[in-house]
Amino acid sequence: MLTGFSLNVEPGEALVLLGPNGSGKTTLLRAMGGLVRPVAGEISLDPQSVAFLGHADALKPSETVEQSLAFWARLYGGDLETLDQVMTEMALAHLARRTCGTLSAGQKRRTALARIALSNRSVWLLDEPAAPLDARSRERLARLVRQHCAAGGIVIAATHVDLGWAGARVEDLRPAPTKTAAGVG
Amino acid sequence: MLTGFSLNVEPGEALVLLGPNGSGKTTLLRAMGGLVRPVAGEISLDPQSVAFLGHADALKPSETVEQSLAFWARLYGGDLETLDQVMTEMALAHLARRTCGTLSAGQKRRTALARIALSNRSVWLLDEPAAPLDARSRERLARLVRQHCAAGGIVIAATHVDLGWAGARVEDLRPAPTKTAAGVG
Amino acid sequence: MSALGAIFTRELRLAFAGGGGPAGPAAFNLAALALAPLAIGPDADTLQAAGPGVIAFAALLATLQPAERIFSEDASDGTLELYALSPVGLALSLFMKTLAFILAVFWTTPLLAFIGGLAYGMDVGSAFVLALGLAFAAPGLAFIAAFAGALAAGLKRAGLLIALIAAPLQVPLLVFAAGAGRAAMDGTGLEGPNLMMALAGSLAALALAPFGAAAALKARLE
Amino acid sequence: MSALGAIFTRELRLAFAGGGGPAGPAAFNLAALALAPLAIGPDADTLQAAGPGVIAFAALLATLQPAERIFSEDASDGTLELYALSPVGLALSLFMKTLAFILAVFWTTPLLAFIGGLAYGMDVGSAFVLALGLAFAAPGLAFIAAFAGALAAGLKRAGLLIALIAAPLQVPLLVFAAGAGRAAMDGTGLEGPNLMMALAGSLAALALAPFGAAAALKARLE
Amino acid sequence: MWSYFANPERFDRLARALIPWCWGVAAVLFAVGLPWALYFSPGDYQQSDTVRIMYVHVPAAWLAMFAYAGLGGASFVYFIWRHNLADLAARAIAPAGAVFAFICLATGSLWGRPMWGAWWVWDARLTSMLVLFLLYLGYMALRGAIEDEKLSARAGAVLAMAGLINLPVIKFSVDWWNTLHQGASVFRFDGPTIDASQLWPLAIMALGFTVLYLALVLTQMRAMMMERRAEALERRRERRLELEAEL
Ligand code: HEM
Ligand SMILES: Nc1ncnc2c1ncn2[C@@H]1O[C@H](COP(=O)(O)OP(=O)(O)OP(=O)(O)O)[C@@H](O)[C@H]1O
Ligand SMILES: Nc1ncnc2c1ncn2[C@@H]1O[C@H](COP(=O)(O)OP(=O)(O)OP(=O)(O)O)[C@@H](O)[C@H]1O
Ligand SMILES: [Mg+2]
Ligand SMILES: [Mg+2]
Repeated sequence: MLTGFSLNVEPGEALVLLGPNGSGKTTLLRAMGGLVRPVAGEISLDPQSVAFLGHADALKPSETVEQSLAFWARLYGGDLETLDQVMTEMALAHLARRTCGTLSAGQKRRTALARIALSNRSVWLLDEPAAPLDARSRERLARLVRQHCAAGGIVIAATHVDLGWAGARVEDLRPAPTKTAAGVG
Repeated sequence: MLTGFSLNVEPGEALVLLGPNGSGKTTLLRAMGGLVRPVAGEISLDPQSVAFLGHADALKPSETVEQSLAFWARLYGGDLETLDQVMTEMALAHLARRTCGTLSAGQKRRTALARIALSNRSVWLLDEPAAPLDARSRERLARLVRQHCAAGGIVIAATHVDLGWAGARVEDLRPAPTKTAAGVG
Repeated sequence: MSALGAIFTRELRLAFAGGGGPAGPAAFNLAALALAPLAIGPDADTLQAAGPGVIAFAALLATLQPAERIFSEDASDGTLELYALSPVGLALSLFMKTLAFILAVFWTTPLLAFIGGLAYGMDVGSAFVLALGLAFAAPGLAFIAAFAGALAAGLKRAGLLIALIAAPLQVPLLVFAAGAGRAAMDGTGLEGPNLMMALAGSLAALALAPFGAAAALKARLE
Repeated sequence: MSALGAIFTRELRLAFAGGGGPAGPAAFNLAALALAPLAIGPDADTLQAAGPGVIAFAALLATLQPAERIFSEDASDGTLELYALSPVGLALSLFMKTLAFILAVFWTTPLLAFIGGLAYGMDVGSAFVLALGLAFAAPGLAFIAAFAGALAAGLKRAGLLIALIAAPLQVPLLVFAAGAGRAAMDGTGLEGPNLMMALAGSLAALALAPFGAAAALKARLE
Repeated sequence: MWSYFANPERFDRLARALIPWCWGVAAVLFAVGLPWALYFSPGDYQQSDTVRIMYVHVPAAWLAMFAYAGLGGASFVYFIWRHNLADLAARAIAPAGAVFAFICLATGSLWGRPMWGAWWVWDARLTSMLVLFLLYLGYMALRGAIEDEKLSARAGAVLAMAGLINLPVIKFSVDWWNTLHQGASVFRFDGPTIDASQLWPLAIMALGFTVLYLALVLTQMRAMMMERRAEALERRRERRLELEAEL
């Protein structure tokens, strides 16, 4: 799929992966998280430092927003003290007691992003984080990413929409006929 | 959910629905297609003139792109003669014999849009048609919409991303405390 | 080809390509027939007496297994909306779909019943009557299962809901199909009425279930 | 609360809230118990002889029913990825999840076996032995079903695949549980060994199945 | 008439007035009926004191069937006219009916032990009651599985009506099943011709069960209405918070 590719990301950096449909962004992100084995090449990134957001939101219809966030924060060793603050930042405070099954597409995505923010992981891998978000929510996401990078974290996002992340590095994936080697450190 | 809303669309018009997450765009589109009953208010639109594209692509993993398009075109009374042409327009010609399960997110969306183009219906209701599309595919979609409107059709799309539809009317949904009445004709 | 024909052939193709045609339910049916004697024990008389019942029961269970998938996929991937907006309409589309599905998947049921009957110690004639009874009952059983599948489409634990909803409704067909086999085996001469009742029940299910299924799925769309 | 405890309580909550706890499988078990005699016929001797087997078989079928859902939802909604990347890891997460699920869902099995035993004409003592046998066997049956569920997660016709994969592995447990009940009923004095074997098989399944399940799901992720 | 009572306000007032009466009348009827049935009425010459189970068993059986008719009827009304109250009634009736079916099964099986020497016999009547119990369970499981309230109401209505069609069918088919097998040890109940000394307490108990059923259903309906109102308030709070967040 993806060939002739080498990537090196420094702490504090945000990286936006662009590329036409079918260029292998999803595949690359999953490989970086250790969720698929790369066909060729190698990836030097500890899966235990990764917070991953795929196309799906991983929300259970019967759980409330607050229950879901609290559970994952606890499992990933995140700081439960900041739960309320993160919910407010992602405009979820008024939905805290709603079950996830009744949320709209954008509300679900915001909840999934709040989970990432609460994960206490340094590398965020986000596949199309903003597709269903409205303008204000995208700003909220950008603020989150800015804070994370300022604290020395790494954010890698695949997207087709403008994320509006000032200062982010942009990498355009285009098929080229050589070997893959993606290293993140 | 959605209140104080009245809508009138003329043949040949393209309408873009904007609005923050949770403002009821999905609900409104489904109501216009007769797929949900509006809580209050009325909708004057014949479901038999509607082609609908929801969040999901309605593709079967085991079917090839061509089989799927041919089937729906036949069921909806579309013109099978134009099948190849539409596939070329949506850059699907090289994927015609791929099974839908192996497509990337954007490739799936393009297939679903080709189905709409082949449906022979005058009103297109599109929920987030472009979220996973790259820039070139968005242009292709815009061209498709332009042609449809030029032929007297109606297109109504809910979106958070810029569709780049020159000349489209834009309608912003915001909650207001009165009754719903949406009429499309 | 008409629109109905197109739906029929497409769903036939999907049932074979995506789901493997009759392989799954047939294998399940076979597994149930093979396990039951292990549970019931090796006593030949008990096995023979229980035979027609166990075989009809296994056939019923086999109809429940795929019921979950018939509509839940269409409900979650948006196909249902497309059928509902098509000129054919939801009820007829689903009728054709279910028909294609049942044809593709359940044509092995009478065959397995015949073989199973012999394996459980029935004579050839009674095994044949039992197979005939199941040939009559199977479409009805499958349609009722499909109705339950429509009600449960896309829900959690749909499989269990389906069993719970369909089982009470399938009781008469089960009773008559097994009854025909047992009547033939015991020589009570009542296999005729039993077969007739199985056929009648099946036809009634065939006539009513699609409307129920369409109503259930329409409710889901709204 | 530790991470493992958090997974356990969460999955317990999800099993009760989203799936209704034991209601579904219990109802399915009950339906199977009620339908089997309708198929087998009302002859009291046949019913009594077949009783322990039919009851154990119904319990086995009830464990197969929810197996499909245990992991397929987690596979499709992305939860599996999150568990895999968590500090606890996939295998342990799934072990806790399965344990919680089985506790929430299958505690009614021995109860139903006892009531079913009485309904099929067993005396109180034998019915109790049968219930004990199923109390021993049920966790093992459920773990094997969960393993099959992991292998089939997200596939088409997963329910059928599960039946085919799990059924052969469940046979020994089925035979011993039913055997204990039958031994008590027939007074052969062999209920002790049968119960011991059921317990041993269950423990073995409990020790092995989680690793198999994790391996299967890990393969799916990659 | 339907639309008259379909008004939630009016129904609420009516229910609030009726509920204490129902509970009160049921209590009085049981206070009279239970001692009469369980103590003062004569034992049967064949069945001695076990006959007293009848005073619970038979009303429970009647009400289980009556309640299913109510469930099907309410579902039909909801399905055609979409009156929310009809759905509320259906949801309230189901657990009550299931409980009565369960009482009938439990008492019947307790009775069967001394009378037939078996807890259970696969006889037509018993089996059809078991199937009815399963129908209730299926209905409740379906309602419980669907989160969306409207959806749950419609799917439930379809199922309840389907079960209604099947009710007589079950009866018939099971009769068939019985008469087909002469060899079977089919239980024949040539019960005692009911005498006035038994008929009176039975009638009082049946009436008591009926009023109890009404009380259960009305109370449950009111509870669900209040729950709904609480949810609406929660929604409004949410909206307010959201608007505040927007500002
Ligand atoms: C679990 C076991 C039993 C079940 C499920 C059951 C079920 C029923 C049902 C459904 C009815 C109402 C029939 C109708 O009104 O059409 C009924 C009535 C009755 N049952 Fe049972 N029954 C059971 C056991 C027994 C036993 C053991 C006895 C006594 C030996 C008994 C005696 C009666 C009597 C006297 C009636 C009233 C008949 C009448 O309407 O005249 N039942 N039972
Ligand atoms: N199982 C498969 N068999 C064959 N080709 C596959 C399979 N899975 C993915 N592909 C192909 O691999 C390529 C890369 O897919 P991927 O999903 O990574 O793209 P993407 O960059 O995420 O695209 P998009 O922007 O549309 O989401 C696509 O051309 C896709 O069709
Ligand atoms: N079953 C439900 N119960 C309660 N509220 C619901 C339910 N379904 C949707 N909603 C709410 O209705 C509102 C409108 O939802 P809708 O999906 O139409 O929004 P949308 O405009 O499409 O949003 P997005 O841009 O995020 O897709 C949201 O606030 C949502 O949370
Ligand atoms: Mg992608
Ligand atoms: Mg939406």
